[in-house]
Amino acid sequence: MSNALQNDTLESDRELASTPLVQLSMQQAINRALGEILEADDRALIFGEDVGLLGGVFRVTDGLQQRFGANRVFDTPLAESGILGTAIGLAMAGFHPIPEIQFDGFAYPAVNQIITQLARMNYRSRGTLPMPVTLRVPSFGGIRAPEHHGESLESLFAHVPGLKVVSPSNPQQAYHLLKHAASMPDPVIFMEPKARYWNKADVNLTDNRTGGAVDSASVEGSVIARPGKHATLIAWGAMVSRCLQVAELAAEDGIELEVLDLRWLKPIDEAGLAASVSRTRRAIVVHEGPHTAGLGAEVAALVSQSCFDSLRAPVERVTGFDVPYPSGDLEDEYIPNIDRILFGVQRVLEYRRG
Amino acid sequence: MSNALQNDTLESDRELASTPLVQLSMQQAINRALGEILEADDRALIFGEDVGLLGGVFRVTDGLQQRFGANRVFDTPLAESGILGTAIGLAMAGFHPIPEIQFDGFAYPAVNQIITQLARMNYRSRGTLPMPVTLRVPSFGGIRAPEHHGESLESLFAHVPGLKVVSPSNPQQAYHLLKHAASMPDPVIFMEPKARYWNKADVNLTDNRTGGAVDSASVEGSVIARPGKHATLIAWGAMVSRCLQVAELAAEDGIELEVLDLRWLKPIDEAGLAASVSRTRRAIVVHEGPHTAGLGAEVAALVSQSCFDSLRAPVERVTGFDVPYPSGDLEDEYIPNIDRILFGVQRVLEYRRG
Amino acid sequence: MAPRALAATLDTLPPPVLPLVEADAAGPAQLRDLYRMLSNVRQLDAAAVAWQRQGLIPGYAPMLGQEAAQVGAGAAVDTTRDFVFPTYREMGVAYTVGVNMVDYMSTHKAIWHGGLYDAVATHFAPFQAVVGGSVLHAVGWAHGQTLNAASAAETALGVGLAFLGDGASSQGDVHEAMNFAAILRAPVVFFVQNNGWAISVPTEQQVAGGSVAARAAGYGIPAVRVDGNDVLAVLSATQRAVAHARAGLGPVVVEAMTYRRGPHSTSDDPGRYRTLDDEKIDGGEDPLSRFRSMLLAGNVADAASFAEVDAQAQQQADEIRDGVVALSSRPGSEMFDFVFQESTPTLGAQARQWREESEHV
Amino acid sequence: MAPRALAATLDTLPPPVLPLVEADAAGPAQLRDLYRMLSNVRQLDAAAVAWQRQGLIPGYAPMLGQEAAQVGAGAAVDTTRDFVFPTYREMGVAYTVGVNMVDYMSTHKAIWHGGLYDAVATHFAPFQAVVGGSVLHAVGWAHGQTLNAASAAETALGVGLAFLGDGASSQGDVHEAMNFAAILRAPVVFFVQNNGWAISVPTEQQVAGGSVAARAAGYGIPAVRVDGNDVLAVLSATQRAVAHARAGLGPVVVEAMTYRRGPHSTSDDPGRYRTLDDEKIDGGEDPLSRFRSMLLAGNVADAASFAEVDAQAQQQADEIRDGVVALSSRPGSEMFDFVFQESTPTLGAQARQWREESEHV
Ligand SMILES: Cc1ncc(C[n+]2csc(CCOP(=O)(O)OP(=O)(O)O)c2C)c(N)n1
Ligand SMILES: Cc1ncc(C[n+]2csc(CCOP(=O)(O)OP(=O)(O)O)c2C)c(N)n1
Ligand SMILES: [Mg+2]
Ligand SMILES: [Mg+2]
Repeated sequence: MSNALQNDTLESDRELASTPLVQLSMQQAINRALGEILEADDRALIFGEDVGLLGGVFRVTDGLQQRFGANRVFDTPLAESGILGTAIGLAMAGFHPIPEIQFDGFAYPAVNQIITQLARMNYRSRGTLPMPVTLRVPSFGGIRAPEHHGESLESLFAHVPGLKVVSPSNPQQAYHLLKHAASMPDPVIFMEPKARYWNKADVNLTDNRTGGAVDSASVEGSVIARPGKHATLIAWGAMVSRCLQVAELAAEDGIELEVLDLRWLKPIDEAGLAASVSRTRRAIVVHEGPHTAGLGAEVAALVSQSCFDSLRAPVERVTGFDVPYPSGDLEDEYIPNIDRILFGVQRVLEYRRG
Repeated sequence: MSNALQNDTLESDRELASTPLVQLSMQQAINRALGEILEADDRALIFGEDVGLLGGVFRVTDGLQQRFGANRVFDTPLAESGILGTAIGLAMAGFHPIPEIQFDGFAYPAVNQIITQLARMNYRSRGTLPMPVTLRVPSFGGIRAPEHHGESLESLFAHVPGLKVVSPSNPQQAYHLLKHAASMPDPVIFMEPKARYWNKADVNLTDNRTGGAVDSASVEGSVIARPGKHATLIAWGAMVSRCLQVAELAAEDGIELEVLDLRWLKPIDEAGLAASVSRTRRAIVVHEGPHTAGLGAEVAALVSQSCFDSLRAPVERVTGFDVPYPSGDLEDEYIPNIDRILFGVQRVLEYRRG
Repeated sequence: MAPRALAATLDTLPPPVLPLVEADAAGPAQLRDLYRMLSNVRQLDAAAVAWQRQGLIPGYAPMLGQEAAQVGAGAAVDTTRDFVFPTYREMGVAYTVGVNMVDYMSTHKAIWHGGLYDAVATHFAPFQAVVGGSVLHAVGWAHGQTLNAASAAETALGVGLAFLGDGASSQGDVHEAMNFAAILRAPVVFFVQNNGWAISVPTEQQVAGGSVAARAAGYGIPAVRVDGNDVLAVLSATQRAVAHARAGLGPVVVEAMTYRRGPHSTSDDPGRYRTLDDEKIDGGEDPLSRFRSMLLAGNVADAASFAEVDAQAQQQADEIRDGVVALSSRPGSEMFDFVFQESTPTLGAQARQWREESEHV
Repeated sequence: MAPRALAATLDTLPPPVLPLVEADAAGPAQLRDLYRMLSNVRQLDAAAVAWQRQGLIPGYAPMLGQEAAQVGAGAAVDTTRDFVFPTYREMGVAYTVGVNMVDYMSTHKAIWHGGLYDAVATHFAPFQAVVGGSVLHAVGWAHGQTLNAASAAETALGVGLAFLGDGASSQGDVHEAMNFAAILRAPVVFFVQNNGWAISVPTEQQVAGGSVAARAAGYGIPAVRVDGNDVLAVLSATQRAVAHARAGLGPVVVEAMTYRRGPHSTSDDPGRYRTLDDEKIDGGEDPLSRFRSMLLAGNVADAASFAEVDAQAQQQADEIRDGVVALSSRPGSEMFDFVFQESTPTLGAQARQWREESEHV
């Protein structure tokens, strides 16, 4: 579970002659992964609001109903609890549901089914009714959308026993993490950073480190998105690329920031976190969700515990504020921006015991 | 907001001749507070499942419908989202709803109304539609009840911008905190530790420190339930009395544990936490809810930050496990028990930098 | 007021396309068998209440008065292909479809929330404490049968039976379930036991319009409202509903009008919200005596045979009691074992810590 | 297929106890006024779509085709005592009840989620993005009017008007709302705009049974299903519904059959799920031309007067545009100011940190 070097953006990968690289946006990478999942597993089903003919409001399921038919890919009535409850029943009948919730903020009506049913059915039934449900949730903010279209639910989900939670930060990860999640026998909440849907990057459709099959390091635990030594920026989803920008800027001043892409928000790669921060001895966790009881608190608590002796400054949390996600016009004030992250970096670097 | 010495259990209070002390269980104290609230504020309404003639499954609303009539205290159909949505509308009409959710685990169907509506209406309306709603939720485990009757939702609620969250640990606090919460112009989730409903203690119906009116220290921030100097046990709800037991035991070995009753889970009394732990230099946070992303993470992160220089050991978290709340038979294995808390204390006391 | 069971009936279920395999008119053997089940369920229910008073189990939700509704419904289930989604009060259905009753009772002994019985083998989903919580599961499961049949080119579908109460009908999930089921044409039977009460709240303050069955029309779903204290009427209505769903004609709502003659649960005190007189009038004649009278009138059974069956039922309840007494706690390690199919490092570490601190190993 | 608006009507609303104050047959002045509102709303809607294309606002949800439904409903509201609970597509209702349209449009300019208008003063609740999210609020608010009236011994109640779409009717909350309203006998009108679509999903795949109004009977609620493209029919149905609720007779469902002639929102592409031919047939005659023909036939207005009204509407839309252009961002500090009525130390500290780091003060 310890972190591997993230490989999709490194120049060296392109040199491996045998690796089939394609340029894909995250939206395309997920669409491609879904197609392959449906192809390989005839118990896999996709459903939700507008996922059929329309292909989803983000076109992530584009073309799949046409390709696999309306029995495999279907629109449901507009009711999120209904979508999840139906998914649970289908899983009980031996199917592998891959439902979509149209936007993060509309997962709330399904919270009862997710927490009291989806997350507990395996437990309640003593393992006889597994819930191989992959719940796709376009997540987080940054697209100037209406209210409730930019929520961060990771801390809510990560707290729920029985759920696993993952969020990819780029097309390569989206493709492999989704295929991995869909192969898991447990419920996985797959949080897609919608602000990154349209950013393209190379995707290695097999896995370049093993020259063929995907190895576990590429789909489990965290990854080091950029190595560094003065402090570790810990992030997930869309905040990873922002942290990479910050690291780039800091490097101009000779500060080498490590960027750790947490990826799995439950279970958290505690060993990977500890390994990085015990090297850099300083950490800043960055997320979009509100501060109090955000997942940053868990990360900070874990790091403060495991790196107690090596930490040279309190773990900084640069997060959304404890305010409702604001309208598009104030979005940039709310989501951690480069300045605010740099202030956080500065605080950990300049910290002196009093 | 800094913590005051908790006064209700101290012998000295009994001596104040003028203070009207009555022995009440927490259930009685809340019932009494509700009666006084309805008496004083004719916009206050109580409603929920079985709160009328039955007086609630815990008899917390016992006699109130008989006393105030079925317009003020009424049963609703069995639908938690309906209860919350109706409460919001009543608040928009100028009422002060005090709805009850029958058990913690049945708050989940209302989560959408709580998060997307109750917590945001004041914000969305730019302060023109305040939400003075006091939501009573019998909370936490310990009563050997069926599934979903022993959940800890504080971390979910505390993460939601726009909500305030409080949990009393004894009858005195229940009485005063509820009256205070009901007087607040913002939504407050009032988490009643159901395992403590039947424990009696003296309640000072006015407030003993000011010889009359309730002062803010008695209803705001945290309180020191027991002073000590070797480490601080931080808890809320039913875990406070358990921590007091632990402190009692530890005292026999000459270890003086401070017990901090957090009370307000949002906003958290950061100053009070810092004041205590910077004195004791060691902290253990204890809660029933699951470990990962539990409120203990927030407390640990806050303490690790504010007491970075003074802390002599990583903050320990003694919590429920990351498993669904188990059946009554395994309850004692799940809820932090005296042994597990003592192990946590031992770890912080014996910690040596490596 | 008249007994609830006599409430106006409603029947919008079209006649079967194919004649029902199960004969509508049950033969003497089947009638006696129904009585045997009613008697067993009655005894076991009374026994469980007693166990609670004796401290053997911490709580129980009696189904006194609902025996005809539950046995009638359960007897219409084909457990080789149908699947039952119960609430917390379906002891009688569990018994009728053959769930191991010691394993069933384990949930009331607070040993395991979902019960120790094998839900998959018995086609009886785990004990469900969330009101309305499993109704949507029945819809999803049933839609799965449609999909299975489509790929296997079958015509007879497995049917999901969702059990719910009058109180549950108020939950949004139940509405979503009925709408989804009708849109998907899923083979589901929504079996509502309208027993007059949701804890202390009477149906009149719960179900606007007065009938859950009457709501079905709004979804284009056929419905049958039936005297829930008449075991044969319930059996026949459920058989018809199952046959309709099985034939691929979509969902059906069955509302069995019955009465919760006992408290909501062993910790409830009905005296706070209803009088004994109300109970007598609303409850009407006891469903078991009604059935006994019928069998006597039809010369299918006599007093002696009832006594024999009742005695056997008593004995069976005693045996189940022995089993429940013998049930031991599950090891704490199972808290961790069943969270996931594939555990996680974090959970593994917590399990280790639990072992060290609580089991001292 | 025939235009949706011609779908079979349903009317179970009993005749009024007292004659309606508002005359059913509108006089010429009122008819011309209705046309003026229809025209203004039409122009403003088209303008808002254009603003989005021009980059002035990031998005908009057009109500093209729903003008008659919205103006008709809005004209039945007494804003001195009723309260409107809109969705995100009720621009026409907002206009009709007198909401400041620049402030209304601010939400589409992404300036403030709920809109900058004063919801309390205008009796028009904040813009609501959660489908079905505010329907229960209308019930609670309406029940508050009942309680107020009880203590003031009044008989005419303020009425809550809950707006919802065909898609919203699938949400559990809407069911809970109808049941609560009927049980509480709350003065609510559930005004459903059945516009044929929920984004890409047609009503046939959404509303089992085909009609939201038809569901009302299941709750014992009277309902009217009305041609939503006939502004007078909508006005009259809503007036009758409001009068019923106002008289303390409980909730009413009005289902206005109309058609979403445009995309779901400015980011939608209806070409993916419906053809232009479908649109033509299902949409039927444009509600504005229908009303124009009627006025012409009745000699209430002539082509010249329409042209004049339309030109004024165009001018008003331009003025609103100027206002929208002039709307400036709200200061970031308001993020913190409106979370609570009484702020907290934590939030205060965050606001300070934000000021230091983002405003550099
Ligand atoms: C979602 C939810 N809310 C509340 C409860 C508490 N509760 C348990 S049973 C019950 C009444 C249920 O009534 P009904 O559906 O009529 O079933 P019955 O008990 O009559 O069999 C209530 C309120 C619950 N278990 N789940
Ligand atoms: C709870 C919720 N789920 C999903 C969405 C996304 N969404 C916005 S509008 C819409 C369709 C609504 O259809 P309908 O209720 O018919 O109203 P219309 O758009 O036709 O006016 C959807 C799915 C949402 N806003 N809220
Ligand atoms: Mg009932
Ligand atoms: Mg619509």
